[in-house]
Amino acid sequence: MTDQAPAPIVTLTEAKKHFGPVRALDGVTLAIEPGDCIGLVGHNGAGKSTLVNLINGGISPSAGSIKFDQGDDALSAGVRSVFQELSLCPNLTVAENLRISHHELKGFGWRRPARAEIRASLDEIFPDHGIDADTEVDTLSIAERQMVEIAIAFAPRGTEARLVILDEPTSALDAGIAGQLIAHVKRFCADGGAVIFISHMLGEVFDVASRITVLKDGKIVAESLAEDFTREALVDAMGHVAAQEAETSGALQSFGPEVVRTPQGLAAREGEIVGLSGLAGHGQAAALAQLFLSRSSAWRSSKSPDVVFVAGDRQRDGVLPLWSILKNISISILKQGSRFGLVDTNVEANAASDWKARIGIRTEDTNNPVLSLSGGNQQKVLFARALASTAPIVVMDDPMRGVDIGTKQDAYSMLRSEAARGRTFLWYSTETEEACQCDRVFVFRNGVISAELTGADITEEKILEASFEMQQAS
Amino acid sequence: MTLLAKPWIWAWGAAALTFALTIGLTSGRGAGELAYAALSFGAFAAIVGLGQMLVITLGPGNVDLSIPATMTLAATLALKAMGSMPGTALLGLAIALAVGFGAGLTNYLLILLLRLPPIIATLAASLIYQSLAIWSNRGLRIKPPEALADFATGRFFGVPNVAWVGLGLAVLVWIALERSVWGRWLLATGQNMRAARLAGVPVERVRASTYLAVSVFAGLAGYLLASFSGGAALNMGAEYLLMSIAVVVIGGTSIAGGNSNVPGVWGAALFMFLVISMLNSYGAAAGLKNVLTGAIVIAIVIAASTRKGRK
Amino acid sequence: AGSHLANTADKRIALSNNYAGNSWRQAMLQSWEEMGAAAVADGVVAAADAYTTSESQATEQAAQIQNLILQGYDAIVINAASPTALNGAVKEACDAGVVVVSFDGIVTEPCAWRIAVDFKAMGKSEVEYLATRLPDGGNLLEIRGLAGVFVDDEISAGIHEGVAENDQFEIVGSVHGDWAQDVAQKAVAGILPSLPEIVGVVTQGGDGYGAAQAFKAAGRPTPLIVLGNRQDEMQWWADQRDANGYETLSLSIAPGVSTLAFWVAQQVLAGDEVPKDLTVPFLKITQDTLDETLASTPEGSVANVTYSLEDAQQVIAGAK
Amino acid sequence: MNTLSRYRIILPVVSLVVLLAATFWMQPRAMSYFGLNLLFNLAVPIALATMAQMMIIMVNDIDLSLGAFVSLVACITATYLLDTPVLGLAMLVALILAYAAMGAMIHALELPAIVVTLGMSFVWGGFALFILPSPGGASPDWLRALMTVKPPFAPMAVVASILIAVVTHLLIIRSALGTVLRGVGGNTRSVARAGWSVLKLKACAYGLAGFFGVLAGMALVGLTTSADANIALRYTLLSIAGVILGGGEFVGGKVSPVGAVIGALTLTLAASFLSFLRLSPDWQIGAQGAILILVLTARLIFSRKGAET
Ligand SMILES: Nc1ncnc2c1ncn2[C@@H]1O[C@H](COP(=O)(O)OP(=O)(O)OP(=O)(O)O)[C@@H](O)[C@H]1O
Ligand SMILES: Nc1ncnc2c1ncn2[C@@H]1O[C@H](COP(=O)(O)OP(=O)(O)OP(=O)(O)O)[C@@H](O)[C@H]1O
Ligand SMILES: [Mg+2]
Ligand SMILES: [Mg+2]
Repeated sequence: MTDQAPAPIVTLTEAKKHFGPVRALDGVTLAIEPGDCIGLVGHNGAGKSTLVNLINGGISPSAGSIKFDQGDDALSAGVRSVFQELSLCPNLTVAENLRISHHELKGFGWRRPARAEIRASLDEIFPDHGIDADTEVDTLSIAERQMVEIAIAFAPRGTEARLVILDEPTSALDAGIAGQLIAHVKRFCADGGAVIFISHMLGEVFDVASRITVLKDGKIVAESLAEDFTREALVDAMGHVAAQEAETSGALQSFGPEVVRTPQGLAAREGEIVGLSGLAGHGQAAALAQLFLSRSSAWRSSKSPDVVFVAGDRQRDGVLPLWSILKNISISILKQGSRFGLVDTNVEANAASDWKARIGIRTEDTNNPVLSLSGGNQQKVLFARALASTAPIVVMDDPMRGVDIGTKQDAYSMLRSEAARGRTFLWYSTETEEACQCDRVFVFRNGVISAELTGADITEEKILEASFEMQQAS
Repeated sequence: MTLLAKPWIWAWGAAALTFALTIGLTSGRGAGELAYAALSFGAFAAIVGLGQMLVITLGPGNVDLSIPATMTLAATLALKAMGSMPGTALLGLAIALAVGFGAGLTNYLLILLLRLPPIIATLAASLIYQSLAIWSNRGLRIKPPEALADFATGRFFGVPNVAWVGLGLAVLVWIALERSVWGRWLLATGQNMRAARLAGVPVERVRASTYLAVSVFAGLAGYLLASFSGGAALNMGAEYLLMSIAVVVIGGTSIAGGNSNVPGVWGAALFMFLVISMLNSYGAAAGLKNVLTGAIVIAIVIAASTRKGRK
Repeated sequence: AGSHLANTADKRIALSNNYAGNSWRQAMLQSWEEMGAAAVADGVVAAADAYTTSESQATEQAAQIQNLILQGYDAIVINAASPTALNGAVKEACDAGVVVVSFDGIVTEPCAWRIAVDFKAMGKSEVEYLATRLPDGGNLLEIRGLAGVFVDDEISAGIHEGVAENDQFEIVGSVHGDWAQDVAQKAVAGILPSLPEIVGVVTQGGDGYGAAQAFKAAGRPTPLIVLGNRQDEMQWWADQRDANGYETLSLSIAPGVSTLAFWVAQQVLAGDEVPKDLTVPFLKITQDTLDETLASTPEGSVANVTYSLEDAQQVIAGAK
Repeated sequence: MNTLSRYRIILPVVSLVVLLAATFWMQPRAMSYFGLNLLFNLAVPIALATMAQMMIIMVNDIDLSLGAFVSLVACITATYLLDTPVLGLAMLVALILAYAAMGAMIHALELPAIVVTLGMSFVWGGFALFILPSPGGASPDWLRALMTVKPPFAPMAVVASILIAVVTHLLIIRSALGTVLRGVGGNTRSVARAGWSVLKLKACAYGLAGFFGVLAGMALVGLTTSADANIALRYTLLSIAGVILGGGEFVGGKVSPVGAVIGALTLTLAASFLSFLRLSPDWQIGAQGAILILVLTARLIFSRKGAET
């Protein structure tokens, strides 16, 4: 940074946002200057997404002020956002989605420049992306959609981006693509752009950020240059006990009989944690969905189901948005204690309060609507829903998406203890680190299993090796 | 202000207001008669409305447009089978319910197997039911057995028997929705069918039972209406197409699914009868009557929804 | 006439109908089918097919008429959903050389023949009948048909004309019963509580029984209700007559007028000179003819008359 | 590549072609300039109404008042537009604005469109009864001339259908504004976040629907030469069926104008096809339902194929 600091692009002064009694943001003062790359971290519900929404004008502050150096609103100040939940129009093509954000594109023959612009942006950030500008978004995988959204945020769109806010942009990306994004962010900031980078993956944050800001319960509790933080210090500041390295499970454990075997080759034994890995969008989710659908019925339901599902794509596969937290948790265990087909509300309430405590859902009352929870806490609700049932097999479709590091550690140990009690887990994760915690890993490539790894073979290198086409094969 | 936040209060308020306005015309005379008529005729709308509500709760795009045809077919076949003979009332009821069951099953199978949008599937099927009704009886009007007609037009504790049936059904539906496992499943399916399926809800069973329920209710309504008005007619259900949807939405059920409202259906059913009676009593011409009905319906929806938003 | 019958042996006649959802229309279709089958068997015409759409929609009927033109019928007999909205299609038929005969619901297109019922006179004669029965006059309730339909407007206009001429009567309430028993019953039940004493009910036929039910449910004395021609109405009338000497009148159009239209079309095809505007009397049932009509009406159906070639020739001669 | 969306347009085309072939086979006379016009001319107002419905479905709403609205327009066209053209035109413009206002209100107050339009269907119907208590009126001469014009090579009905399809395709699929409007159906929130006024966009979509509704009513009068208050009530359901038949979906902004026009033609043709079959009158109504099911069942085959690739 030079001595003559340039004017901040956006300045927040004592910004507050309250949702009823919830103090989502409780007085945040922050200035972002050209060239800044701020890593924003914090536990689930710390207020990160709320901060993003305040800056880009999605919600207005309860108190305090937000000022831009150019114009009155985020758009005219060149502030762009990539939101935590995907926000493209799925019925439009990639190029048409750019048009939505690019108001100047109109008139006869607007398509050609639109195509060129999005293609250039994609090429720059994600070389070899393989995305055609004329495909409809709903035919793309989640990872590809995320890439398109990021590309649109960085595209010139007539005005040039000055500040890009990325709210958990890598949660659906695999390591390789996430690396490309990080490289681009670094380039962008070096050229004088500013970025706010929100992630629960501290490695990434350290990698990309020049400055790190820690939010806790709506307040900034630590703010400093990235190199001044250690991983432990950061985790401490976020308010969680430093995570001890989860030791990889030895091959000593003995598992029960085989309980899952699919025609595709996926197998699992009682008490085993089986990981599904590989690049995003190579058929893992489909394999899990198929497994779940084949072992459960759309016609019958039983008190003790065979499998339960933990969704990663909350909006699409998990949350029942009109309901309270309590009803969202109890939907899978309604038959427990029910008599004459009527719900036993006691069983229900007990399960909800039990799991709220065990898994640490941040809410005062489980009768609050589920949508009042932050993204990560909604994910915990889905965990609670699955684990509250007695099903011996738990199928998890990237369930740690957007879950903070402290909660993750809790979840890992909970998985371990549930597995020790004889439950079987099938766990698809976009993070290789997580796959390494499993007892057995199946790596997917192009919709088929390309490798089965066990014990000491489960390493990042081996997984990556199996994920990519062999270069030398010819 | 919690009462004002209840979505059904608006339908009941509107019903009370129209009642008062009508009776105001005669300075109180005829209040009993009007209430009795409203309960009688409101019952038919309420019965089909309860069924339609269950379907609408299943989520966007779910609606049963075959209600009128199912009513007609059930009534036609039931009255033909009874042939005005004494002691056949239960046989007729069984036939009407069976016809409803069959129609519901057909609708559901069209939706499931041919993956037709429900709005189109039920519309197309209803044309077939209508043809069946024409073919089976060619519009001949057969009188219900005497005892059945007496029951349908009779009263118990001053309340029409058909209204008792409608009230009983409403209580049943309320329990099913608010207290039963099936109701939770239905509400979950209505919010997000895919998420519900992945949470272990037997969504197809829920959908099937819902489409069966609405048709069975329609069959029952047809049977009662034919007994009430002295025989089945080929066009007897026609007005219950829009009516069944109107009472559901005026009653405060969310059209987006996953949220339903039993008391509102009854309130709206009474209101829909009373508003026409009021406009008739004030001598409104057909055009004015329609314009006012439409305007009042929209006003209620606006009142109910802005209240909810402000909460 | 014999040669006329033979002249049309290779001609094909179609019936275009727009609604099949009540017993009157069903009886109309039935009369047509029975008579048509006989005429084809006797070699009078080559075909007499019936076509129907639903919901009284003029647009669908217009499309249907266009299809009938394509199918090459020599004559199309129409009960029209609208007196004017089919004119485009009727004109196309005439231009294609097709004979068009309209009845009951007639069309105004000049190239078509019309077998009309004087609906206005029918409405007026209801009031005139009431004037003979209730010389002191009093309050009347009017039950109309389906709003926006020609027949409804005509009958209602006739009734109001009658009331204007007989100022001892006043219409204190008016509801739309859509020509359906249950709709009429509902509408009457809704308006009755706010009405003073009613001495007479003027109807458009088919809704008298529903009105009677509503009066009974409200616990009011049964007024003088002018009835239509449905069997259940007449049965109710007969029952009341036997119980308490109830006396009234039934005015309607016989559904068999479709057969009259058939013969008119046949006569036109045979080359007879037929005036464009014909009138058919409405069906009137009085206290004296009640038993006789009831005996000849199937249960649940409507009172009917089937017309023959001679009847048609008589009507044509009368109009010349 | 994108096979599914390709199939979306193939299906309506195939249904129409099959039905047309069957019709020609049963009634060779239809295979002529004159015959095609008779088969399809009443499909023109239905196609226009289908376009109107499509504008609403495109933004995730549904319009239950369309039939009543088209009837009202027909009544105005056959009376005011004939007698006092300036007043008539002003009324029609006011109706389009009323439609746009209805869209704005639905969005601003977050009302369910299905309920508001259900209510509006009574309102439009009531106005229509005011204007024409009993059937009547007449078509303005220029309108009649326009609807009965005999262009060379192809009959008016065919030319008009192609014109409607091309214009709406350019408007909805190709144009920059149409893209944003479809975006509202796909993801309202992201369109709002990109700085658009969803209120204005919805008003625009509804205004377009009103515009096409007006065209439908006028075209109808040009063909029938007169109007009544109930003349087009069927158009509500026909237009919904047309949009779906044409490959559109109720939610998500997925619509196809070309498909929808073909859907409207298919529906009209299906009715004609049935009358050529000479069924007993008892079954004529039911057969309409059966053929609707049959045509839509073809969707199943195509969507299966689409899912496989
Ligand atoms: N619309 C709302 N209504 C009520 N409470 C809300 C709303 N939006 C957010 N909150 C609350 O505000 C707090 C901050 O939420 P926010 O989404 O900003 O968290 P976050 O830091 O992004 O968490 P995560 O990492 O889980 O995404 C949470 O307690 C959340 O429950
Ligand atoms: N409930 C379900 N019902 C039917 N099909 C489902 C269901 N859940 C998932 N699927 C199938 O799974 C697919 C989604 O997973 P996809 O094929 O994109 O897996 P993936 O390649 O592992 O994706 P990603 O890694 O991006 O999550 C859907 O296209 C669908 O075919
Ligand atoms: Mg967040
Ligand atoms: Mg998060």
